Amino acid sequence: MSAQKELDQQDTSSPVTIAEQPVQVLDADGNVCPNATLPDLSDETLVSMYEDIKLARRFDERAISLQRQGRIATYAPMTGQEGAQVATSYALDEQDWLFPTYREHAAKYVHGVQLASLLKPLRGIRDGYAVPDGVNVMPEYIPIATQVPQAMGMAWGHKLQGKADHAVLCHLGDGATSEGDFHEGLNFAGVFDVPAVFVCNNNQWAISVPRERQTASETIAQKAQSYGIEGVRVDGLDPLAMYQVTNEALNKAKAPAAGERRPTLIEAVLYRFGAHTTADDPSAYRDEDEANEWKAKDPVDRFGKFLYKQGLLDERLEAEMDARIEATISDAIEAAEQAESDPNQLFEYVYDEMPDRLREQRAELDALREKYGDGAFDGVLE
Amino acid sequence: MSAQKELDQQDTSSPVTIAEQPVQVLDADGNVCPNATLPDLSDETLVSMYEDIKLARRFDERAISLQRQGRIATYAPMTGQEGAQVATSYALDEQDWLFPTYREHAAKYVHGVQLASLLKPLRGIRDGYAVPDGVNVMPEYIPIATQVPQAMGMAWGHKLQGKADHAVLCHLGDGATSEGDFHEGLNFAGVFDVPAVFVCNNNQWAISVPRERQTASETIAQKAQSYGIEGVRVDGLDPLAMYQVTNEALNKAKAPAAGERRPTLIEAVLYRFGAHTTADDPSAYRDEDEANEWKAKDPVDRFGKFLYKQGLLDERLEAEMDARIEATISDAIEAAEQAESDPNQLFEYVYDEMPDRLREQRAELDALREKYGDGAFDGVLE
Amino acid sequence: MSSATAPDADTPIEKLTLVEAVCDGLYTEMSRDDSVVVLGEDVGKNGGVFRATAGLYEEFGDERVIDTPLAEAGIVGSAIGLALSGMRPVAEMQFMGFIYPAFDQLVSHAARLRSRSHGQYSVPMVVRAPYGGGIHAPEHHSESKEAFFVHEPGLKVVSPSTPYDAKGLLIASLRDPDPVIFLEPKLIYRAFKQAVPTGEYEVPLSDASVRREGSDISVYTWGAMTRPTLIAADNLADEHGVDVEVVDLRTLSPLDIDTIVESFKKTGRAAVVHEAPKTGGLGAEISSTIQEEALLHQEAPIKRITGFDTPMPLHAIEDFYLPQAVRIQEGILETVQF
Amino acid sequence: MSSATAPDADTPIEKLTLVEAVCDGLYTEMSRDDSVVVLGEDVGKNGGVFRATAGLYEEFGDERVIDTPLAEAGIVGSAIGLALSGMRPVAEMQFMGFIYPAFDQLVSHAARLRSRSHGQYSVPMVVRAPYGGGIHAPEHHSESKEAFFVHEPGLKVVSPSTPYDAKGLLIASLRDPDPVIFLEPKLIYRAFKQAVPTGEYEVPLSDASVRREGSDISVYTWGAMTRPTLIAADNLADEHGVDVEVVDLRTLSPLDIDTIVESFKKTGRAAVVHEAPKTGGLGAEISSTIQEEALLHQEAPIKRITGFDTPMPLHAIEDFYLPQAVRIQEGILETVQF
Ligand SMILES: Cc1ncc(C[n+]2csc(CCOP(=O)(O)OP(=O)(O)O)c2C)c(N)n1
Ligand SMILES: Cc1ncc(C[n+]2csc(CCOP(=O)(O)OP(=O)(O)O)c2C)c(N)n1
Ligand SMILES: [Mg+2]
Ligand SMILES: [Mg+2]
Repeated sequence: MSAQKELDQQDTSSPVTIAEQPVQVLDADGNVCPNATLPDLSDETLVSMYEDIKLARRFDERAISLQRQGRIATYAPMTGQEGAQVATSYALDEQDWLFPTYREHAAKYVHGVQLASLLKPLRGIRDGYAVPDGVNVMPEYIPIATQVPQAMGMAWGHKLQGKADHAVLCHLGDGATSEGDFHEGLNFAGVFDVPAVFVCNNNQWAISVPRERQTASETIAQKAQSYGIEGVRVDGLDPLAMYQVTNEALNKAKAPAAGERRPTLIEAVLYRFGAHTTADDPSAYRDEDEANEWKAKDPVDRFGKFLYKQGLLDERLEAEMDARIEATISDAIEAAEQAESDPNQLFEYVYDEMPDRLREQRAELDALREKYGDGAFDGVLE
Repeated sequence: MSAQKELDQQDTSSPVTIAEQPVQVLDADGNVCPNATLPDLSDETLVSMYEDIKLARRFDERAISLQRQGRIATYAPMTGQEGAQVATSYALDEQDWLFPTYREHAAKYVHGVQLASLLKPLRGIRDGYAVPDGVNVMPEYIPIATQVPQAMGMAWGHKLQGKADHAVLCHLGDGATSEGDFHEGLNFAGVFDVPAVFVCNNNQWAISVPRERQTASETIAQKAQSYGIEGVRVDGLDPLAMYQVTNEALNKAKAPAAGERRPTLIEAVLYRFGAHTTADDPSAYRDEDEANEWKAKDPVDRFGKFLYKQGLLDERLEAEMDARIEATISDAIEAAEQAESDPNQLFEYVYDEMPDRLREQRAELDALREKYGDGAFDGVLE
Repeated sequence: MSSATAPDADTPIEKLTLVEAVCDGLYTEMSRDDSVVVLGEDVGKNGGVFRATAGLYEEFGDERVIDTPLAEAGIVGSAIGLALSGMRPVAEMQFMGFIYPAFDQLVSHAARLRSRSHGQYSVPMVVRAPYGGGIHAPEHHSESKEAFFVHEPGLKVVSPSTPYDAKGLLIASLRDPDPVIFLEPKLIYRAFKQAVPTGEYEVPLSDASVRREGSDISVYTWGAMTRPTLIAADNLADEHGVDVEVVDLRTLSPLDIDTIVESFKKTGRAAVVHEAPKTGGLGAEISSTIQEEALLHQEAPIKRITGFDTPMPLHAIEDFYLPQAVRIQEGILETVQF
Repeated sequence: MSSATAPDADTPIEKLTLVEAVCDGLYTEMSRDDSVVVLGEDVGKNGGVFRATAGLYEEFGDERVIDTPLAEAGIVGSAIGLALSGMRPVAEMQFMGFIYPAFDQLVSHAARLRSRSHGQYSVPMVVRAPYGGGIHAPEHHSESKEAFFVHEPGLKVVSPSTPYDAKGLLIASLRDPDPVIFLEPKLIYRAFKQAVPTGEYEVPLSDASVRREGSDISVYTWGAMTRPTLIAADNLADEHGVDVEVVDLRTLSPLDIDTIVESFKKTGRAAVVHEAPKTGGLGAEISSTIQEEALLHQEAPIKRITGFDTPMPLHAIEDFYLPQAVRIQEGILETVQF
């Protein structure tokens, strides 16, 4: 760059804005906020969104209880975050891709993953991750923030292939913003201007570490400035605000106006109402009063009140909904509990073609199972 | 954090400022800029700083020529960056620590490393990195940005030990800002508020990649906001501005005023006048016109003109200086060229105590050398 | 809970689990040496996700037991800096599967700063990580890739198999002038208790331990696999009259080659048991070393009884992945009957 | 320069150096398959710091030959995403010593996405890196840590030793449905030229190559060490009448165990030559495998002739670190005379 230009402050083709006040559509009582406009959603869609949010809440309760009974392994609850998860996935088109973490069960479900598939990995069965063709959902990302450069790369691939209308939506937590992969992925997104939307679910905690110990930055959205992309703060407990902001970001990603940059970092300001996972006890590190304050903004209540006020919901409809939800979840649990993993799956899909040595190892295991029976393999500690 | 507080935009104990116009003290002709104040430096210091900058320039020429003659290996020139290097090290106190990259030869020299020690590693001899006790300079960092979290950690250690007056100054390049380690280190620095100053020598190029392809951020200084620390842009070709900004940052790191944060990210806006290294040919990727524009702000000329105008320098003094510089460098080259590495150094300092297997390997090599002579080890390709 | 929060000076011995012994080791050394600080994700108020640092925050405060942002390169990189500044940092990686973001800091710097600086600087630091499978954990939570670190000169690698060793090896690691990767077999974090002295003691990083003497075959193992190996040895004695010597390596780098080879020279047969994938695992190093040093004593191929060359599976079938007593027995028998 | 910028359809064969053959391989495959893109630091306008991508930017433009920001996890992570989107990315790591920031993306994701997704997704991607010592490069520029990647199931690891193989193996890697770490021995980037077909051809990733037949001992090696090994073999034939078989492994993961063992069964003696440190290096895997499969043929300890267990030194003494012909000869003789 020329000396004068560089010294005079670099020019920016795309002025970046960071909304300081989080975008909000509904207040805590389900009234539309002054100055807010409702997103353009049909009554049907609004009601179905509510049903999915309720389903998510109920799924969480059931999963926690399954874990307590030892029927599934460690589970990461989403209570408090269901509104954001469901709303962001409602904003996706079918061809768009979703990169979830271990917490985005509802986001995956809404984008096409079967509930039973969500439960299978929790039973240690990996075929739950093998979603059908056309369901554009990646397996959950457990190593924190590693999905960010990959989501960026997939969006880049779409753009390079002239399919910029295939946007990628990538979830991450507040803790994830501290990882190098977050930084590298977002910096690439800015440089290559890819059709990707990064949703940081700032639930105020990374296990026991509070947001203000995670970074000295005032907000997470403002980190977007480092990458020359847009940052937006939104009330993550407000499903309509989440829908609206995500929808706008996705539209911009696919078809930016002149001077607009495609990528957006959305900071969803919300709260993890429950434990980090079923293995965690939040009372060791946080005050339940804090949680209660946030619970007053509960997305289920808030959205429900809105629908009642709009005349889109009544008690009969809600009871029907609850019954449907109950049945759907029970069916899923049953299906998941019937699933089994064959030990031979160990050797499958390591490579496209199984190497000789792996073939031998499979034969070795087969022979042992034959000789001693599968019972002999129970529990390494015996 | 409480729901309302979080939603209302997080409070910040330390308002962060990013200077948009780079700080400048001298104009391109060596006049003091309007509104600028000269740093509080004695005449002697100013002249000695100039001499060191000139020495750096000359060292660069000699090193490039040594490399051409095959007397040293690949060398990373600093021409254009000597002013910034010398000035930042002048701002250091003796107890302060320096974390250099492969390019900060002059910064190391000024902080106490012998010139001959700088040359030895270029001859493949590592004892050049073993600086005397009390010279607080780390060996150069080659893997980009890896020094950032380490510098942060050392500053943190000083603070935890109640020695916050031992500041750490960490150099990095513009390319380094893309690495995860940059992000993680600066984020830690902000969270733990450590006495560290990070100097990004934004020389506009990371080998062949121009600054504007490195990040879509407007400036590098503004990335400080992501970490809740101060960011400053400074004319890196202006040694007095560099001194002033670094000095202030170091003072703040050691003794912050109420509400101030200790760490600072300084963006030194400058230019790599020459090749990335002696192995690089910049004409493959950049226009020499660009370089020429920056060369008009040459730190040596500029600072020299200033000293002449201030009556601190004349031709006789400058000639004496040049002679001293020539002698100093020639002595250093001679010393470095006399140095040798014993092959047994391979096995030394891998661990505090040499493991048995290493002892055996050393014996094995010794026996071979004894039997065949060191000549038998010349060049793997023979 | 462990003695960490309230050590009892009058009782010289107490029964601790392995994870309690780790905590006690940290407590003991932090009490003695102010320069020891613990840092990592959730190690403070929360006491660590496995409670390996439980009570330390309350005892030593937030300047010595430090919750960090979620960034492993930041944790290890800053720990290197802390060590350079004269402190003795103990960095916790929450699981070994999350150590990889810090890989560069470990192999390019922690391992090499001493030699790079011609002995001028060093990095006395311990990086702790729970490792290994068998607890029905999610993906990435069951890694055992100790071989990565053994292949990097300048690092030491340690893995205890008992509470007593856990404390003693940890204290020795904390006092070691070189960086130590301290791998804790989380499968046996709470599997059993053992008498552990309350005060300070070291188990040296130089010595493997013969856990069971035997004359027919030497079986080398470490960490969580020591138990099924000992069980297999007992079974084989009972059922087949095979007399197995079990050598717990304890320190994986540098290896105690003398003990390894001495045992082999006695038995002439060997197997190695580890959780990591077979190819490129530490089993290869051990059997390769043995045949170099004692081929003339070798009566059978040295058998590797290891994880398969696949990623660690989700937990439904992890018991088929890990070397079980049944696989260990079969492997030993095959070797003995060769 | 290489044929990359102007391949000549009429000349089916041209003399290329190894680095030119790499470039030609990229050119050939990019010409055939639009989905192949090259990304990395300085691979575009600058043509790569070793000129391995010279001319490609001019030929294929900045959407297929892409200069990225300086961030290896970003490069490999985004390449994984590109592969998932249906492209065939070739990511360049400027030197193997700078691959570690991307280690997590490689081992936790590239290697595992196929198995994680139960076969639904895969990562057909090539990560190229110049590796090895001997060129008087600065620190970190001479790594040869292929063993790290061989120990991670799901990755393939390839290292050519000739221009012909470089092109053929690279094309095979680009067409492979799994992620390949393609390690280029930069010591011999320009050491010699060889006849290389201008069109497309594959050298399969499954086969080691017997470079020299012999009856007294099998010596296994790969990459840059193939040359001094062949020289040592010739010297030994001349000076000692020892008949050495030299096996160039070419693909390091999965290993061509059949060829390795077959050769050994013929000779009964073996050595492995590699640059990496001895402990935990691939030599251990090879000798361990041989004694498992062919102990009854073994007449001497399998010798590892390798880098020492130290960091790669600065260049003044690197010739003492690397296995030289003299060390190779001595090691072979010792084994033959055992
Ligand atoms: C690289 C890595 N380090 C550590 C962990 C262990 N871990 C799992 S979840 C978690 C906290 C994540 O916090 P955040 O990003 O805020 O997401 P949240 O769980 O709150 O949704 C940690 C430290 C991990 N999974 N990956
Ligand atoms: C982790 C890593 N990746 C790649 C390299 C190769 N490399 C050496 S210098 C350089 C460019 C650095 O640019 P910048 O940070 O701007 O510093 P400058 O050289 O301009 O001073 C690169 C890519 C490296 N040394 N380390
Ligand atoms: Mg969180
Ligand atoms: Mg630069």
